[in-house]
This record gives sequence, structure tokens and C-alpha cells, in this order.
Amino acid sequence: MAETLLELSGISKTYPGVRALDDVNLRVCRGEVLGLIGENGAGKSTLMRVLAGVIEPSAGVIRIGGNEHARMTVTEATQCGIAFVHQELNLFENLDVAANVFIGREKLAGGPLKLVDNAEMRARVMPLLERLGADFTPTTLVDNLSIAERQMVEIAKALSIDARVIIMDEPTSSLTISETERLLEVIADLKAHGISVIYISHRLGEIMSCADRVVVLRDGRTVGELARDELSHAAMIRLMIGRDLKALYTPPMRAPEPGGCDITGVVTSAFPDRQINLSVRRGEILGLAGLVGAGRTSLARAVFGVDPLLGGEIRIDNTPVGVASPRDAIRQGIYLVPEDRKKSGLVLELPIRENVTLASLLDHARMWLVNSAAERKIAKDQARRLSIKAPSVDIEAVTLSGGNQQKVVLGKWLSMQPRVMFFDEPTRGIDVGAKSEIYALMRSLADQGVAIVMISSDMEEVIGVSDRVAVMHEGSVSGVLERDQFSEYNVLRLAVGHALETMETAAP
Amino acid sequence: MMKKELGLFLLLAVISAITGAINPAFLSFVNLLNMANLIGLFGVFALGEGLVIITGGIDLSLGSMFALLGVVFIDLLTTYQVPWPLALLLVLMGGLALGGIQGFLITRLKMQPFIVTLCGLLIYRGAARYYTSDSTRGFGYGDEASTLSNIASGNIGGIPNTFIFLIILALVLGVLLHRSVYGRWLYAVGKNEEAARFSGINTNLVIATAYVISGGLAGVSTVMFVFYTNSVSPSSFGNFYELYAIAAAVLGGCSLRGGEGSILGIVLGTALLQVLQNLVNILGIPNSLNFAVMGTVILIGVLADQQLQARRRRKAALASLARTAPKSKDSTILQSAALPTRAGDQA
Amino acid sequence: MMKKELGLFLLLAVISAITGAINPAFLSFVNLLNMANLIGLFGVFALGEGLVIITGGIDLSLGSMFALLGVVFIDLLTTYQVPWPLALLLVLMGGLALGGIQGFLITRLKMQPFIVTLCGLLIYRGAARYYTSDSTRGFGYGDEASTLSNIASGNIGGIPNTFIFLIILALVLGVLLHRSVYGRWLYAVGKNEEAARFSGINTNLVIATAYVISGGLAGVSTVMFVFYTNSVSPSSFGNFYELYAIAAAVLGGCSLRGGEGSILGIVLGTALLQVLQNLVNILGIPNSLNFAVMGTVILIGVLADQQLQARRRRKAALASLARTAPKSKDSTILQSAALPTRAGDQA
Amino acid sequence: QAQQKKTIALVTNVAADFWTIAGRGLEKAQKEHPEYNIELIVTNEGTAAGQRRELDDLLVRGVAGISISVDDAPHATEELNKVAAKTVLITTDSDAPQSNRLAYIGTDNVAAGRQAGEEIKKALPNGGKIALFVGTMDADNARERVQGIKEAIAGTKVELVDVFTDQVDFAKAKANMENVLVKYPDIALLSGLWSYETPLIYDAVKAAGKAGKVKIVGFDEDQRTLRGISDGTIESTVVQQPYEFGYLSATNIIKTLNGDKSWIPKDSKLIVPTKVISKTNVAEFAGQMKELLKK
Ligand SMILES: Nc1ncnc2c1ncn2[C@@H]1O[C@H](COP(=O)(O)OP(=O)(O)OP(=O)(O)O)[C@@H](O)[C@H]1O
Ligand SMILES: Nc1ncnc2c1ncn2[C@@H]1O[C@H](COP(=O)(O)OP(=O)(O)OP(=O)(O)O)[C@@H](O)[C@H]1O
Ligand SMILES: [Mg+2]
Ligand SMILES: [Mg+2]
Repeated sequence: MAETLLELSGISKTYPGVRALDDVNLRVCRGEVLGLIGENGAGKSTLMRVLAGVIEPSAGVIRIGGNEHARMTVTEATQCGIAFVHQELNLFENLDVAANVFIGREKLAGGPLKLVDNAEMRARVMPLLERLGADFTPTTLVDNLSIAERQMVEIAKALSIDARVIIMDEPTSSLTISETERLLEVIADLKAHGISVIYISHRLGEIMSCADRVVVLRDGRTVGELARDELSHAAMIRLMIGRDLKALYTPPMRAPEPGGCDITGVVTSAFPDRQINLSVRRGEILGLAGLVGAGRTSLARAVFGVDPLLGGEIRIDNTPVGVASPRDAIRQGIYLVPEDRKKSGLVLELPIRENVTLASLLDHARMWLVNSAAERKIAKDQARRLSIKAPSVDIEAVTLSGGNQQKVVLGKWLSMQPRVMFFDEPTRGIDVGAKSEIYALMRSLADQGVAIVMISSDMEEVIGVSDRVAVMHEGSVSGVLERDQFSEYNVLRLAVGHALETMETAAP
Repeated sequence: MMKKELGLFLLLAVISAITGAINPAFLSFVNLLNMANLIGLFGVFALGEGLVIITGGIDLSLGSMFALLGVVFIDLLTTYQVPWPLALLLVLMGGLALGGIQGFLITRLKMQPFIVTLCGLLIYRGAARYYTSDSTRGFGYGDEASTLSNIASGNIGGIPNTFIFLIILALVLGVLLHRSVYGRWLYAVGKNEEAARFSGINTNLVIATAYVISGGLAGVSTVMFVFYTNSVSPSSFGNFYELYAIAAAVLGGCSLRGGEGSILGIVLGTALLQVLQNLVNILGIPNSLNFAVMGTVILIGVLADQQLQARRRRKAALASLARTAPKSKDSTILQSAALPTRAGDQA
Repeated sequence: MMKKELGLFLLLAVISAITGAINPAFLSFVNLLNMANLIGLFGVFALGEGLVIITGGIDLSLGSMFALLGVVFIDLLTTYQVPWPLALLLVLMGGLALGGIQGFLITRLKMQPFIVTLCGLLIYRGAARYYTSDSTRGFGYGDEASTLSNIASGNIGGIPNTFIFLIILALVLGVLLHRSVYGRWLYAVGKNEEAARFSGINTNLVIATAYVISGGLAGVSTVMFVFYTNSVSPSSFGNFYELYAIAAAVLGGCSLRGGEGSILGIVLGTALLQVLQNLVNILGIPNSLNFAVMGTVILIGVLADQQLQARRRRKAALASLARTAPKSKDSTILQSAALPTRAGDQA
Repeated sequence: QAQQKKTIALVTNVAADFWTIAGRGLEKAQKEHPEYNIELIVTNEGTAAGQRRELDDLLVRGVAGISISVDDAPHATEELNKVAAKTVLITTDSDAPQSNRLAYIGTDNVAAGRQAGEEIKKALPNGGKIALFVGTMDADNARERVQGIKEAIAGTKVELVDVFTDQVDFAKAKANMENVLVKYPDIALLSGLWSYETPLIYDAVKAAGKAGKVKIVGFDEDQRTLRGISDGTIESTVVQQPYEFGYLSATNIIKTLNGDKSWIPKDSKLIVPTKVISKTNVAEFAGQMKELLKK
């Protein structure tokens, strides 16, 4: 691992109000997988954007192949063989997969006419998609892809560059375990070909399984480096948050009670020919696992009234409830923390205060006029209770880190009276500290008697947090695991549609 | 929020001061009242347009609504001798209904606001022209509705009623938009409709209501314009007034992308447009240059405002950097340390 | 992509068939050629407007550009006796320059396209009126530029040159938009400007180019319109033609949110608007109903198209579901078998 | 210093060449009366509201006399009375008889329509279908001219198929004409009531290859209209005398300001007669026009 491929030294980056990077040094060797970890807002993405030429550093130099650059442009970075899988998806829904993969560096034909050579680009993208195990084609419109599938397009984009270094900024945040596995295999393959990978993830398990070396950032500074043989969850967490995390998962304080939510024979528009049966008791956290596109989000959306319910019945505490719209669902105490918090969870440009009270505003109003004092109090209470890190509740949600944004979404619901809560990928892209806070919040909600369904693609999380785990496969529930049956192997068997190997198959 | 409005206000003040210095007649009482009257006339429907723009939509049909509702209104009063309160009511209901139809098409049938209201523009204008066979409608001897005429075009202590009405309306809508639950919803829907829906807001209703309000205000404006001109020519009455309204709203800080804007801004935007037109006449600038002056002033005004705001934002950012930089570091540690216990006692 | 255009084409065909059945004169050769000529005239600048709309912008200044460039053009030919090729060149350069200025203000100074082009609308119109002192400019004896006049308003084998020019232009722009790398970038920029910038695309240049093209096509249209009407009244020439262009583009599938639309769609949208206006006259529908008919047909057409597409999409979704369902199963099994070992050490 | 001079303004209803010629009349008056400041105010918006705004602003500027082409005659009464109370107010081109205006100087549009009707009858001795084109039908002069034409052709074999409006959009006007030529293959005569329409008819008829077959009778004196008359494609045109409108407006207001009201006729309408220009007198008239429009 001796040969240094590129080196960043003394990189600083100041944003209005934030010192995102402060004199950071980073070295990448040829053919190594460098794990880059840190809390939300530690500066990982900023550092990588500097390297990829997307933003200009305030200070520092980038050294590549003997050349020094004070800054780079996207084109230069690409020429230097740097490929970037962006954390925020930078795709164009109106273009097809191949066009997206080659955007900005199209294959041309027709000489001076600069025509786009679609055939050539499609031919080149096809093998990449196969390598990633994607089941869409180069001509599929990105608009028709799910978030996970879009993430694969981003990865294909990076692979398509004849790269020496591939930066992957949380490439798996939306992927489930099998796609993640695929990706890790691809990374191993890249490494074998002498290509370096900078791998950023909040899923420490992935870092453990692929990184040769881990660099930890905190508050814009490098706080430590771990060699392969020093890697452990505890060590990484200690460096990231500056102390030990006592317990990631909080155990339940009391046993589940009868009642809760029963979903019988529910049919969603994603799988019009499948029925879903599921029940979650009060005080219990039901993990809902499955592969990408298994229909978990569709179920949550249908129960929450966003999508039409094509059939079946939803009962809460044995009383049937009608949910024709989210408004109905909310009235019944069914809340959803959506998968895409920026798109569906928050109005990013509104202040925290207004986001927290958005759903319950009428309760803080007299004669339809907002009672600002009451509103502010609610928001402040939630901010304190959820320890939302923000100078005040009047700042716009867009300025918060992902974890804090997620907490604002939670605050919105917790200021009301939940009976059944769906969390769809509640910790996506969230650092380990914030994760543990959110787990603790979910647990305390359950302990208050709320029935909780946690949709998650993070296997550790599913097994660590849930009281029971239901697994979906192609639009229906393929089995439910009790705590003593929890294992990744069992979850996976159900997720791909196999029965459990043991005799006591999904009993309840 | 208020900075945008302040900039606009300053622009207005500067323009007025310069014009007044060149020709004192500009600041004469009569002229100010004339302007107030026009601001009242144009401000009312600009407010409705503003609400629609805040939802992220657009209403292109206003001018044609004036024509259709105007000819119907005059016909009700003159040909059918309907008592004026009833005629007034019918016209208001007509405006609300047209707005409601547009709102329905946009929210329920998911059509683009631009298309729906463009069709509205064409259909209402056509209907007005067909209904009257292209002939101008007016009050023969003007006494069919003298009470209403006095209300709509009269004044109180010299101040035109239209202006007084605009002020009252602006206050009411200001409370609605900036203080009420509905207003909050309107901004939320304009910024991010999906998130609003996920928060249990009936977004269709919120958006449709904006179109209904805009339609209703178009009804009110119709009556005011009818008594301003005392006649309605179906092919030209209100022609392209929607562009004035959109320009006023956009000048006043509404973004066509939705979710931005304020009542005060819209009123100031309307005022700016009217002042610009007035000063061309007052200064004796060749009338043909009217448009050019208006365009130039708007362009320069917006540009200046933008540069000023950018500079202010940069300054504010630097200031906040100095303030927050040291804090963020240790605060995270403290909080995370305190967490497990706190999370526990939520039970 | 092509489904939208197909729907529009069907709508056109149905309307034409019905009209032709009622009055065969509609399908007469002369009438078709008349329509072709108008489609040519209006299509050229609608294409430019379409490109701008695809970037997510809007160009409100086209009609005023026609007036300004039109009076300058006639003046160059008549008053200054400039040779026609030079006059033509100057007008084209003028269009490109105006477009360039607008593009500069929008991309460099980050002003809203709506505001910039609204000011353009006002300023160019004002300039045209001031320049001519509001008098109509025309070719007194029409022989100042007979060669050019023959080119612009003549025909080849009966087919109007304007239409031929539109077809050629549509082919060129079709290649530019749908096949060239510039077109690819235009769509990318219209959908997500920031992501495009991150991909190394010079978004400012791409957007500004669209305005320049639109300005240049406005120059071309000016010349064609000048030779169609043989005179230019600075206060009414081209008034609100930008609305026609926007309507044509939106009908043809461009979304005002940017990133959507096609050349074929815009041409079909233009054709639909012209056919609708023609059929009103040909069917002897009262002239005053012209607008109403146009509005109604557009509304119903768009609504029908939308419903059809929604149904088609639902069907396609079901079909793709059937297609993908069996595949995903076995590909994953393999992997899961390999999994437990690696997952184990995550503990 | 200019502020000291009394101002007299002529307010138009739209922007058109017609008013440019009227402006020449004003210039002549200005030369004769340098002690006044005589202005032509071209209304931007051809609407009642637009004109009302102009008038209000003129009052604020304190003009001494206004001559106006009223946009919405019967209905602007109140506003006109307000103006009349403060200044010398006369109407020109388009009248407002119910108001307190001092007098009207202009055309009798019904009479002009009748004149055109006579020309049409002359052109179509055996009758035939005719179509009329006008900007908008809610302008008084449009309605009055149509009325005059209808009166003249009543009881003959001349049949009016329709009146087509174009909202002063030249291209739309020409498309209307093309459509009429398609829809009524047997159309015998087209007539444009507003100044820009006759030349467009001339173009459309020629382009359709029907020059001579479809006759044209027009209004006003566009250069190409005169040219069409010279080459025989257009039968004749009925012209007003805007130059006189301008000149008479200004000089008569000045007379009134000087206390002389003897120029006002009994019915307070000073009709400036319209003239028919046909092949016989077109050359002479064109010469006059060239002279007038020369700077
Ligand atoms: N464009 C920007 N403007 C202002 N501040 C920014 C901008 N981009 C990032 N920041 C700030 O810079 C800091 C570092 O952000 P960055 O996105 O690099 O964090 P990260 O380590 O990638 O976090 P995450 O794990 O949440 O992705 C944060 O405080 C963030 O708020
Ligand atoms: N309204 C819809 N109409 C048609 N297909 C849909 C609809 N909604 C979702 N789908 C498709 O149905 C499948 C199930 O999607 P869903 O989002 O529910 O899965 P998921 O298990 O939550 O997966 P993910 O991990 O990607 O969120 C996907 O293939 C998706 O593209
Ligand atoms: Mg990041
Ligand atoms: Mg999901």
C-alpha cells in the first residue's frame, strides 16, 4: 500500500456560518479502500466535493500524480481519474439511465455536429448494470426508478469513468442488504484491479467489511486514523463522537399490550395481486425488512392514506378505521415518518418551529389564528426533548444536518397523540450518535403504548431495535420472526421468498 | 422577510421624491388621490393573484373575468333591472364560481394552472364578446345603481373608497396570510406540496381556495372597474390586466416557484407600477416611452434590490460565523452525553 | 416521449376531420396552404420559446421584439435604403443581441426570467413606439426588397416558404435538441440545474444560448411577419404573440417547470392553435366566439390526453410488474447464501 | 419656461398614423400660436380606463384645453364633465354628445359609412356578397360605419355575410381575409373599415390571385391603399381629414380661451366632411399626403 495516489493537505473550507473543513490532510494509496467516517456534518461530503472539483476549498492543495492543484474543476477531476458517487442524488429524471451515466461527458458522433452517440453509451452502460445486479436497462427513464435504483445509477456513473479513485459518499444509504453485498463485491473487484475507493458510510458494519484503513473526521478536522487490524465498532464510535456510546439499543421497559394495529388483506397499487396481513401490538416495535422494492414503503403509504387502499381493512384496537387521506390517518393517530424526509417529511424552507407544528396547527390556533406563543412553546419543547441541535427554532430546516432534520419530522408527530407510527428508513444517512437517540425515542414511544412499525433496510438495526421482525417479499409478508429467531440468515431467507429452515416457520 | 418590502418601499420613495422635485404637481393632493384610486383598483385583484402565485400557480384569466362579469353586471342592472345588492352578490358569486371551477380543474383533475387559466382567459373573453355581440355595455343614464356607484367610486374625506377598500382588504388578507392557519398552509403547500400533504393538510382544498379567493376578488374588482369606466367593452375591458397583477406580485417579492411573497409586498408592487405610469404622464415624457420607462425602472430596481440583498446576506453570514463557530464543537458532546437518561424518562 | 405528440396529432386529426366533414372548404388546397403559412409564421418563434421553456425559463418579450426589430427593419430598407441582405443580417443580429442581453441578465446576474423578459416586453415596445413616434411603418411601394419579400412570403410549388422554412428549422432544431450534446444538456439543465453544474456542464452558457436562439428566431420571425403584413404598427405589431408561443409550447408538451418538451410537440401545438382559429372562420362560427372555441378545445384536448396517459401509465405499470416479478427472486438467493459469514463479524 | 405657457393637448384613442397626421395639423397650429404649448397625447391602452388615467393626469398638470377622441362615448360622461368643468374640452374623431363638451370636430361616421356603401353599390351593380373587416366592433366609429354601409346597401342585391374583427392584430386580420376568400368562393367585395385593413385586403386578394375579381372598397389613406387605387385593384377609399381635426381642435380651443365661441355650430358638431378617393383623384391626393407626412 505504499504508493500514494493522491494527497489532500491543509484543506479548509468555510461556508457562511460554518467552518466545514479545518486543515484536513488525507492520503489515498493505490488500490486501497479508505473508509471515511464521522458524525453528520463532520465534513465528509465537503472534503470529497473539494476533491472532485465541485467546490473550491478556502485553503489547501490537492496533489495528484505529481501535480499540485489549488482547486479543481469537475472536468479536471474527471480527467485525473476521480469519480464521485454523490450522497445527494444528482440525477435527471427526464433522461434515461445511459444519458445520466454519461452526463457532461457524452460519447459523441457526427463530428462537428456533436451528436450524442446513444447506442455507444447504452452499450457501455449495460455491462455496468449487470455487474451491479440492477434489473433495469440503460434506456429506462430515471423517473421510473426507486431511490435505491437511482443510487445504483450513481454507482454505475462512477464505474463508467475510467477512474483511479472512486469516491462513494454513502452509496448504500438506500440499498438493502443484497444490493449492498453486490456493491461490496464490486469494490473488492475494483481494489483487485488497483483502483482506490474512498468509502463513506454511517453503516459501520460495511466499513468493517471493506475498509483497509479508516479516517475519522469530527467537526471538520481529522481526529484519528484506524488501520485494518484496529477496526472495531467501539473504536470507530469513540473517535467519531469523542466518547463511548453506552448502548446503541435501548431495551423495552414493559411488555407489549393487546390492541394496536391489525392490517388484514391490504392490497396496494404497487402489487395489486398480493395481500398483506400484519399486526403490531401496542408497546411493540415491529421491524419490517425486505429487499428493495418488496413493497414496504407502498404498505406504509397505503395505510397512511397517501396511496389508495385497493382492498383489505385496517383496524386499530379492533375498531376498523377508514383512511382515504393522510388527514384521515392522522385523525386516527396513524403517523408516518416518510422515507424521503426532504421531499415528504419537511418543508425545508420553513423554520423548525413551523415544521414541528405543521400537522397540529389547528390545535394551537384560536379562530384559525395561530397562537404564536403556544406554537413556539411546542416547538421549543420538542427541540429540547429531541435535543435538536439548532441555535433557535426559528432557523430554516434546510440548514440542519440529516439527523436533526429527521428529529424535526419526529417532533412534528410527537407533539401530537400517536397510536400507530410507521418509521420508513428512520435512520437513513444518520450518524451513529443520532441513530441511538432515535432508537431511544422509538423505544420510549413504544413504552408509552404506541404501536410502532419500523421499515428498515439496515440489518443491524432491524435486529437490534425490533421486538419482532416481519419480512416482506414481492408485495406480501413472507414471515414473521420472534426475538429468539432473529438472525440475518433467517431474515434473508424470508426476504428472498424462502421458508425458514427450522420447523417453527412464521407462526403468528 | 421585511427586507424585500423595505427595499421596494425605498425605491418607491426615491422615485416619488425625484419626480416630485422635477414637477411638484406629482405630489399635489389631487394627483396623490388619483394614484391612490388606481392603486386601489389594481391592488385588489393583484392580491388575489399573489395568493395564487404563493401556491406555486398562476391565474391568467383575471382580465377576461372582468370583461365577462362586467357585462353581466351591467346587464343585470340595466336590462334586467335587478336591485343592486342582488346584482353585486351575483357578480361576486360568479367570480367565486369561476375561481372554483379553475381550482377544481387544477387540484382534482391535476391540470397545469397555466393551461387552465389560459383557457379561462380565452373562454371568458369569448363568452363576454358573444353575449354582447361585441357591443359595449354601459349605464345609459347612470342612475341604475347610484348607491353602489357612490360606494364603489366615491370617496371618504377625499380618499377614494377603492383605496380604503384595498387597505381594509390588505389588512384582512394580511391576517389571513401571515397570521392564520390557512396562510401557514398556503406557504407550506407552495413550498412543498407533498410534505404538506404528508402532514395531513388538505392541499387540494388549500390551493383551490386560493383560486376561489382570487376569483372572488376579481368579482369585486369588476364592480370597481365598472364604476370607474362606467362601461364595459367586452373585447378590451381588462385586457391583460393579469399581467399587471403578476408583475405587481412578482415585483412585490412573490416567486413564481411558489411559497414566497407577502401582502405588503404585493401592495407595494402595485403602487410602484401605478406610480411609474403616473410619472410618465406627469413629467410629460412622450407617452410612447411610458412602457420603456416602466421596464427600465423595474429592471434597475430589481437588480439593485438583488445586489443589496446579496451583500446583506454575505454580511449576515460572516457575522453568524463569528457567533456560532466556537459553540458547535462542544455542544454536541454535551447533548449526546445527556441523552440516554433523557430518552429514558419520556416513558 | 412520443406518446404525448401522438395524442396531440390525433386531436388535430380528429378536429380536422370533423371540420372538413362539416365544411369541405376547410380541407381545400388553398385553405391548407393558408394554414401552412400561418403555422410557419407562428411556429418559428414558438420553437425558440420552447427551448427557453425547456431550460425552465420563459420569454415574454417576443412580441415586443417583433415590433422593435420590425420598425427598424422597414426603416433600414425604406428610409436608409440599406441593401436587403445587410438589413436582414442586422435584424438577425439585433434579435441575437437582445436574446443575449436577456440571457446575460438571467444567468450572470441571476435575475428571474419572468422579470427580465417582462421588462424586455415593456422596453422594446416603448423603444419601437418612441422611435417611430407611434406611426405605422410600411413599404410605400413595396419594391424596396422584392427579392427578400419573395423569399419570405413566396412559395415553392404552392407551398409557402414560411412553412418550408419551419420544417427545415424544426429538423435542424430537432437534431440539436434531441440528438446533439447541447440538447442533452438543455434537458439536464432544465430539470436540475445544480446537478448539471456538478456534472461539469456550463449551465449559464447552456441557458443563455437558449435565449440567444430564441432572440435570433424572433429576428427571423420579424422578417417573415413584416412581409406577411407589409407594415408594422409599433403599438400593436406582435402584441402578445409570446402568449401564443407559450401556449403552443405548453400544449406541445413543454412544462413550465423545465426539462420537458419536444420540437415535434411544439410544432403540433402551433398547428393546433392555428387550426382552431381557422376553423372558427371556416365554420362560420360567430367571430366573437373565436376565443371561446379555442379555449374549450384546448381544455378538453389536454384533459382527454391527460386521462389517456394516466390510464396508459397504469397499464404499463402493471405490465412491468408482471415482467420484473419473477426475475428478482433467484438473483438474490445466490448472494444470500454467501452472506451469513460476512454479516457475522459485524457484531 | 415651458411651464409658463398654457398647454393644449389632443388625446387620441389609439396609436396610429391617423393621429400622426392630426399631429401635423397641431404643428401647423403651434406655428401660428407659439404662445401655447400644443401636445399630442397618444393613449397607450385603447380602453376607457386608460383614457381616464390620461385625463386625470392632464388635469393635474393643469392644461388649458383638451381635445379628445373619446373611447367610450356614452359612458365617460362623468369624467368628461369633470374635465369640462376645469378646462376647455372638445371632442374630435369620436364624440360624447351627452357630456358637457363644448363641441365635436370630426367625421360623421354614419355618413362616411353611407358614402362607402354607395361606392360598394357602384362597384357591384349586380349585387353580390360582401364582407367587412374591423378591429373591434365595440368602437363607435366601427359600429357607425357598419350602420352607414348597411343603410346604403339595404334593399339592393348586395348581401353582407359578416363583419370580422381582429383586435388590431395585423396578422390575424390578414388570416381573416384569407379565410373569407376560402369560405366564400363567390365573395364579390371586401371592405376594411380601419386604416390598416384595406392594404391587408389588397395583399390577401392579390396573393389569392383574385385581384380584379374580388373588389375592394376601403377607408383611410394608407400608402398601399392609394397604390391599390392607382393600379385598379381597389375601387375607392373614404378618407377623413385628420389634419383638419388637429388643426381645428387646437385653433378653436385657442379661440375659446380668448373668449371667441362663434366657431361652434348650432348642433355643436363641426363636421369635417369625408372624401372619396378613387382612380380619378388618387394621384393628386397622394401628392398632398406626401407633403403632409414630410418632416
Ligand atoms: N453549501 C453549503 N452551505 C453552507 N454550509 C454547508 C454547505 N454544505 C455543507 N455545509 C456545512 O458544512 C458542514 C459539513 O457538511 P458535510 O455535508 O460535509 O457533512 P458530512 O460529514 O457529509 O455529513 P453527513 O454524514 O450528514 O453527510 C455541515 O455543518 C454543513 O451544514
Ligand atoms: N404507485 C405505484 N404504481 C406502480 N408501481 C409502484 C407504485 N409505487 C411503488 N411501485 C413499485 O412497487 C415496488 C415496491 O415499492 P416500495 O417502494 O413499496 O418498496 P420498498 O420495499 O419500500 O423498497 P425500497 O427499499 O426501495 O423503499 C417498486 O418496484 C416500485 O417501483
Ligand atoms: Mg455527507
Ligand atoms: Mg421503501
